[in-house]
Amino acid sequence: MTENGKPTLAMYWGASCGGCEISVLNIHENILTVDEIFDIVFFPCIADFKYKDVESYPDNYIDVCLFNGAIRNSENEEMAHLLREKSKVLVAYGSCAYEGCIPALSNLTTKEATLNKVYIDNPSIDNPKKTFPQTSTQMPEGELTLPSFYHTVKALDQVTDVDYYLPGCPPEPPQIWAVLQVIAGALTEGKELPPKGSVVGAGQTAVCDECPLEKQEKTIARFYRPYEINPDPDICLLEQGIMCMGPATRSGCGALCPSVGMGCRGCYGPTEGVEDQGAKMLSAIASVLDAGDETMEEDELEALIEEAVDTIADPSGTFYRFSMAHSILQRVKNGKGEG
Amino acid sequence: MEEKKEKTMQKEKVGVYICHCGTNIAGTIDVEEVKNWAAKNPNVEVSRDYEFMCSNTGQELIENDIKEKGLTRIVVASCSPHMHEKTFRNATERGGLNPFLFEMANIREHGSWATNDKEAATQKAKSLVNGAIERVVHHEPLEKIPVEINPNTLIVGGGIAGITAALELANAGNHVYLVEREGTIGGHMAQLDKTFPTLDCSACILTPKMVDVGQHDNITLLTYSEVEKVDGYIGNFEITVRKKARCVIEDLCTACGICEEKCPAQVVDEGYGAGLGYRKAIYRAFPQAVPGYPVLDKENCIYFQTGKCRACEKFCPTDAIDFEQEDEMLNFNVGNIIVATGYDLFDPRRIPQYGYGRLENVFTSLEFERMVNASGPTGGHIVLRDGETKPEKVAIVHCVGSRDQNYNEYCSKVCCMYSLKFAHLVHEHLPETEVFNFYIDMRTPGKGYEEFYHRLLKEDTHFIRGRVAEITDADHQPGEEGKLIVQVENTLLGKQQRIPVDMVILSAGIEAREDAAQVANLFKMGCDYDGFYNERHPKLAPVATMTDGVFIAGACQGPKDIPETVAQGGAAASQIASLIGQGTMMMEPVRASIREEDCSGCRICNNLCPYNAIEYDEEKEVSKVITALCQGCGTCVAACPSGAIDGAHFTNLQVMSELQGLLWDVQPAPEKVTA
Amino acid sequence: MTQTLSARAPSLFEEVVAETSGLGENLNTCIQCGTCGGSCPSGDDMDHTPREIFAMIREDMREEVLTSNTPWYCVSCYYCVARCPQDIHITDIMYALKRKAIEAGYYQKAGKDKAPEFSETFIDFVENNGRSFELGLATRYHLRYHPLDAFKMATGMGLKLFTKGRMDLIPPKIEGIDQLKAILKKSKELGGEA
Amino acid sequence: MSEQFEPVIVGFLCNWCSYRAADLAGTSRIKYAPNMRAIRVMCSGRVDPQFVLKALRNGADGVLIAGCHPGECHYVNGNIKALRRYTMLKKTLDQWGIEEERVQLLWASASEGTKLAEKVNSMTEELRELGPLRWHEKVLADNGAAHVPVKEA
Amino acid sequence: MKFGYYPGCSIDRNARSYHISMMAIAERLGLEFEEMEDWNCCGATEYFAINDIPAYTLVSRNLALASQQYSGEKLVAPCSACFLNLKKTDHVMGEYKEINQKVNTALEAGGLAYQPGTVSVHHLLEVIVKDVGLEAIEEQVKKPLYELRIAPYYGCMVPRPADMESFDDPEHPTSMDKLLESLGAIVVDFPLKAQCCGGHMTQISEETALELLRRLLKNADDYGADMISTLCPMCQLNLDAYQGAVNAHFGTDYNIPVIYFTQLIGLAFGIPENELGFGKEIVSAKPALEKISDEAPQEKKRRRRPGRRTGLPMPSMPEEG
Repeated sequence: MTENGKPTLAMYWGASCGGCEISVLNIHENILTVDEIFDIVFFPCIADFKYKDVESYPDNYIDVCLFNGAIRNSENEEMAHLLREKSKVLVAYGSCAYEGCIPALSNLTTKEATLNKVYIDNPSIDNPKKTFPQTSTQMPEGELTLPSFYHTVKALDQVTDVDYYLPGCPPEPPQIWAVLQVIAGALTEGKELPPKGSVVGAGQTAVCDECPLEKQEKTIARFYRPYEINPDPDICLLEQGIMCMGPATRSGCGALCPSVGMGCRGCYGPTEGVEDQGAKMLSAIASVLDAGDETMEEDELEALIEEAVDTIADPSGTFYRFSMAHSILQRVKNGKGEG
Repeated sequence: MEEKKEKTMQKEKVGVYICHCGTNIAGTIDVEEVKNWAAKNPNVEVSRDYEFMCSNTGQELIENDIKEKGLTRIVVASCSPHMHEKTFRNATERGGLNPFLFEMANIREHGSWATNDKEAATQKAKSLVNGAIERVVHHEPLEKIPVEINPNTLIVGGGIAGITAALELANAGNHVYLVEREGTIGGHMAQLDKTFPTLDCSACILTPKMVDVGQHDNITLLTYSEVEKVDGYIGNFEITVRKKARCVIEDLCTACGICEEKCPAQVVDEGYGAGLGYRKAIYRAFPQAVPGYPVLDKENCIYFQTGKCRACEKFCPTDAIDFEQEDEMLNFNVGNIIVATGYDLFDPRRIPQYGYGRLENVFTSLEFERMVNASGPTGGHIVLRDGETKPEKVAIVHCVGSRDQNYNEYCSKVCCMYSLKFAHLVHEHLPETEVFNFYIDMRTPGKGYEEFYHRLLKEDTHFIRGRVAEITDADHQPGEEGKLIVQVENTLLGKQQRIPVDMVILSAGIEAREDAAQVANLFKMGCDYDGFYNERHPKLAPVATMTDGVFIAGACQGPKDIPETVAQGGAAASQIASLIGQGTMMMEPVRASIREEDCSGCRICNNLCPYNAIEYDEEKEVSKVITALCQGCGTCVAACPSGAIDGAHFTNLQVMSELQGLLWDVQPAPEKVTA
Repeated sequence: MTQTLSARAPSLFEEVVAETSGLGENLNTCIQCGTCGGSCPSGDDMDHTPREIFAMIREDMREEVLTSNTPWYCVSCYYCVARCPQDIHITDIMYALKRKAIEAGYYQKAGKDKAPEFSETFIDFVENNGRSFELGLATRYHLRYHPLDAFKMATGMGLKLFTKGRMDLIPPKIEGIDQLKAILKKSKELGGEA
Repeated sequence: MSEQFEPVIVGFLCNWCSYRAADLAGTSRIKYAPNMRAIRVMCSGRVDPQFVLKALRNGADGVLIAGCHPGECHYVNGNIKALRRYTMLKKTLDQWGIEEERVQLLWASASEGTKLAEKVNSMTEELRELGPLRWHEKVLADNGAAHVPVKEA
Repeated sequence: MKFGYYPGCSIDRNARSYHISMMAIAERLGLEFEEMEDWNCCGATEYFAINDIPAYTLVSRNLALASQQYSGEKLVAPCSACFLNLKKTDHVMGEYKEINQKVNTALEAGGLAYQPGTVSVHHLLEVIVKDVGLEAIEEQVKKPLYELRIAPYYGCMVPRPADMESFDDPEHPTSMDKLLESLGAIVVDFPLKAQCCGGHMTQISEETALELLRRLLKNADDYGADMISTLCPMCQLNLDAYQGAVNAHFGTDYNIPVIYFTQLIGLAFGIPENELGFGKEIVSAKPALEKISDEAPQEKKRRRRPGRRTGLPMPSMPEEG
């Protein structure tokens, strides 16, 4: 808290796209209220702060820190620890900080492969000397250092203790505003905060709960890629063979994607009490696959199922698009797996 | 969720009991070591080992510890839960705990008996015990679910097993639906001539019972019928039966037999006649058939094949013939089911070197039964295929298709005895004729059986110990011309012998019915490798099956002789009678349930349930489980994408905890699990 | 798996199984039914039926088994194998017994010394030429071991075959004979033969 | 035990067929690799892919899912669902570079004790050849901080 | 149709007529048999008696060569012993790790390797009956073998490849019966059709061999066979060359020619005898061949066993419906 008695707010990004920052501004005029309530003490995206500023703060100086982005390298982790130290309430803001999100898709391959893709094997790259970033380079002026690039992308709570999770890629403005109000209420009027560790700004059940489309019993013969089919706008997309992560994804977004005919991508992460969103969705989908029955010969049965399963182009990419870092296995086995 | 959290918060007091099972476990597993190691687990209050945990003293150990040490959870490491889970659940209950707060670690069947490596066995035992401890901590008290028992019973198969069971239940005042595939009840027993070892006439003891069934007020007899569909669960099965068109109007038919007499179509009687005799296209299997009215066999009926004839119709005094008759579908409900579908005789054509089908004077045991039967095609005379010549030498070959990995590995159990019976019957009918019995081992376990063997020894039967290698008509040496030569090693002499005979009887073994697998499916039973139906427990539950309310009796469960078959029929009947007596039955509470507040109504689970136990509530837009229909398989639990379904006693939390317990020695620093 | 091995010397049964490289493993499941003995076309000439031999192997009657003529009368017609209710590879066991008898130098006692000699002569040709050679085989074998038969052979049926153009005069030889020799040399080391 | 690597296999056995098959193997004193640790589930259809992943994550070198033969499921077709899930899971695990030998499906009826024992033997052999999986050490070791779940239970 | 061809040692000389006739009918049936290069002896039944690993290895060299020389074509062996040794070795290598591994180590020494299951071995009869098929045969028949009574003799090693799935019944094979019937011949129901000819016993214990041969000849004679049809050089040699010895030893006077089934097919195709290797047999086929008539016989080709059909019904057999 600053002299003027205003609670302090910080927002910082790890490995992220910046969308989360935008989403904060996306709460429209409410941003002014935020500015009234809070003193912003660290927010590199909108105002000039330096690490040393943060380092200079006493512990718990920051009342609320919205940390977005995943932990991709040592700098991200360092900052996570630093901000934890300096913050009363640390919020994992957005899917990256919450469960790895898009950056964590690189857990589906190896560090080497990733760097190779970025610095060598890429049509838009011209790097004949095959120069790779080095963590330490000796120059006449002295040693230059870069953060070390991690093998496995992690979520915020995998490197430090987190108070709340605010899912979404990015989180939806109304949800953000609601959460900020609760926190502000607690800080200024001493209202009660939700129990530590809770997921805030989202529902408890799955997206289907909010989804307007009509749902029937499900048997899915095969899946279609979005370009292969023109969905009926009123019927559950899954039933039409369009992959939709809705059933395994936490509600809170208002089922935006399905209601416009695009299958849910699963950005709000697993529902309450589910550990591995991907595995759960995989299990659900496989269960309702309309392929083979008990009367068939074993090999015929297996063939049919193989065929149906193969209509899902990239299972891990589909089921784990946002939750890789928080999946049970967290990453692929070293070596293979450029899936 | 919330309350579950609290549960796991407060520390449980677990009692661990390691059983020696004499040396069965202690011989391979260091029980002492496991006990002490388990004691170190923070959740464990008491850890003991004992000679025999299933003994009264063993069970009392548990009861007292619960009372004195205030245990809240029990783990017993001993045999398979399929042996003693009930025992220890009861002990737990007597101690004052809910029986489901108990978990069993199977360190005998899966441990000490499966390896000789003491070290490995002990390590494995630790894992299994640890898994049980970590699991039991998360167990929840469950209450059994009561189900009403419909007092009617379905019995499938009208052989001696089905007949016995039907009469038992009916006489006790319960209604029975007896469904038989053939036109008459009686089964294989009706085909037999005499029964070993007493030699009383099979028909004479069977037909009275058949008549009782036919006339019983409490028995609905459905012959020439097959069960098409079985829905529901114990206490309330919904049955659909197809009553095949026999082209005879039962109410009008007086069973006078004129149609049969007038029918011009001669057909080889492959069914009841075992292929040795002929019958008509409209026929009764035999004069004492129950019910008495005939069946018209369309494949062989001249009218159905050529459109002409109708002789039976012309001559029927009561106009009971109806060519247009169609299959009928009957629906009814029952509380329990007995499957008593019997057996098929092994087909000796599968053993070419025995020549059946090629060499005309090679007969099957069933053919011979018909032959010696006074009502059979030869009027009870033992003759060669030509219908007149009396054999001077008869060979009886044991173990045809049995005790042979190329066919059936098991012993068919009855062949030795009926082969002895055959030998005796030949002696009786043709005193001059020599009889040779070729056997591997003479198996005569049973009351009066060995004595019967001795009797045959006295009758100067030639007993040659040796499995017949081949039967041929290719003669090598003088004396073999025009004979069937049985080539065998006489293992008692250690010499190869070629024995010329006139007639060979193949004592074919007993096989599961051809369609056993489909029938098992229909009633949701298990089949063993040979196609016989699986009993619930090989020793202690021989007529129950894995499916509550479905029982088995007779040879469909495995080779049996008549006394055993009758005993099983009775046993199944009395088990059902006691269920009917209770009126309600307590079902295991291992069932699924959906947490409404967590269900998003995605409807993934809706048609996963094989018992249609999941329904969708259009109002609340959530799915629900109909507890009584649920059998607790947990498929829906595994499928629910938002983890909103709990499988009682097999929750994610419980299984995951067990899993982590099992992996105590290889996993990273212990983690907490989320349900 | 992690079975503890017993210290005692291997029983004849174990040796025979080992000699078949596994094919004979279920010999101990023999139920002494005599199907083999009953099926054997040359059973009359055997001093023990195969079934007896198996019982004797189980009882470790080494000398009796290895001096028996039974294996030498096996014509490998596979009737016993096809019919054995326990699916025992009897023919291969008979081959194994022949090998053990030779190894133990027992086969002369079997009174069937012709058999191994014939086999060995045959194999000489195969190992040196890669092909067998009836005339050479017959004559050399007879000359070496049974001069009188050789005479009978040369004048009798051998002559007929020869005149019918059914016998070679020069042994055929394969090109890759060196390769074959190398392979066989290696295999003998593996097969445990000196 | 010998020096060789002893893989740890978690077996999910269905209550009616494969668990009994394992019982039968024991009752008939068939000796087989002691490397499998069994978890009893009512039906192979209860096996949640999360269980399999969890086993691999927590140090197991392989997972064996065993159920009744198609058509013999005590719950009619739970095993068919198991097969569908298994097929899809396998495709995913393949993308993740996890060798197919590590997660296997077996149909074993209550009478097939030998079959089950043989499977455990062969799988143990295969895993010996593949070597340890031990996810936390071998895969997450470098910078892979232990997996902290979403929320404290 | 193209096949790999493993002739086996005896084909070169002793069983020349088998080879000649095989090639002659192959032409008519549009079959191509490409002989394996530098194949070696299969070891017959002898090598296994001395040392099994070398025995398997000897055979496996051929399998290894075959897997190099052919691209998936079936490998055909006309000789029973060769057929069995090739097929059995492939099978055993597949079933028994230890043997497979030893054999391959040995093969390495010669720069070879063999993966069990890669070569599929078939006997000539199987190829004729299964791959070519009886219809195709019947089409080619120009001069049916009417009235010629033939005893079909299979011997042991073709119908009984131990525990490997056989293309015909191991106890009571019928494929050659049907083949000969399609040539118009009268096939006698020959109970000993799958019995042993004595194999190498002729060399080792003549008495044993002669007795086995006598049984075969007697049985064929009892059923009034004009000739015996065979599919194996060893069987042919024993039955043919030792028939005199049998007669001498037992005072019988059998005079039954023993002819390769390929020669009979050729005959029915109208190929001249001299192009089919006739005349190489020791018991001359001439008298028998003269019995062949141009008239289709009245009598039912496949003679049923004596015995009236008046009495009790016979059990139906699958193929007879």
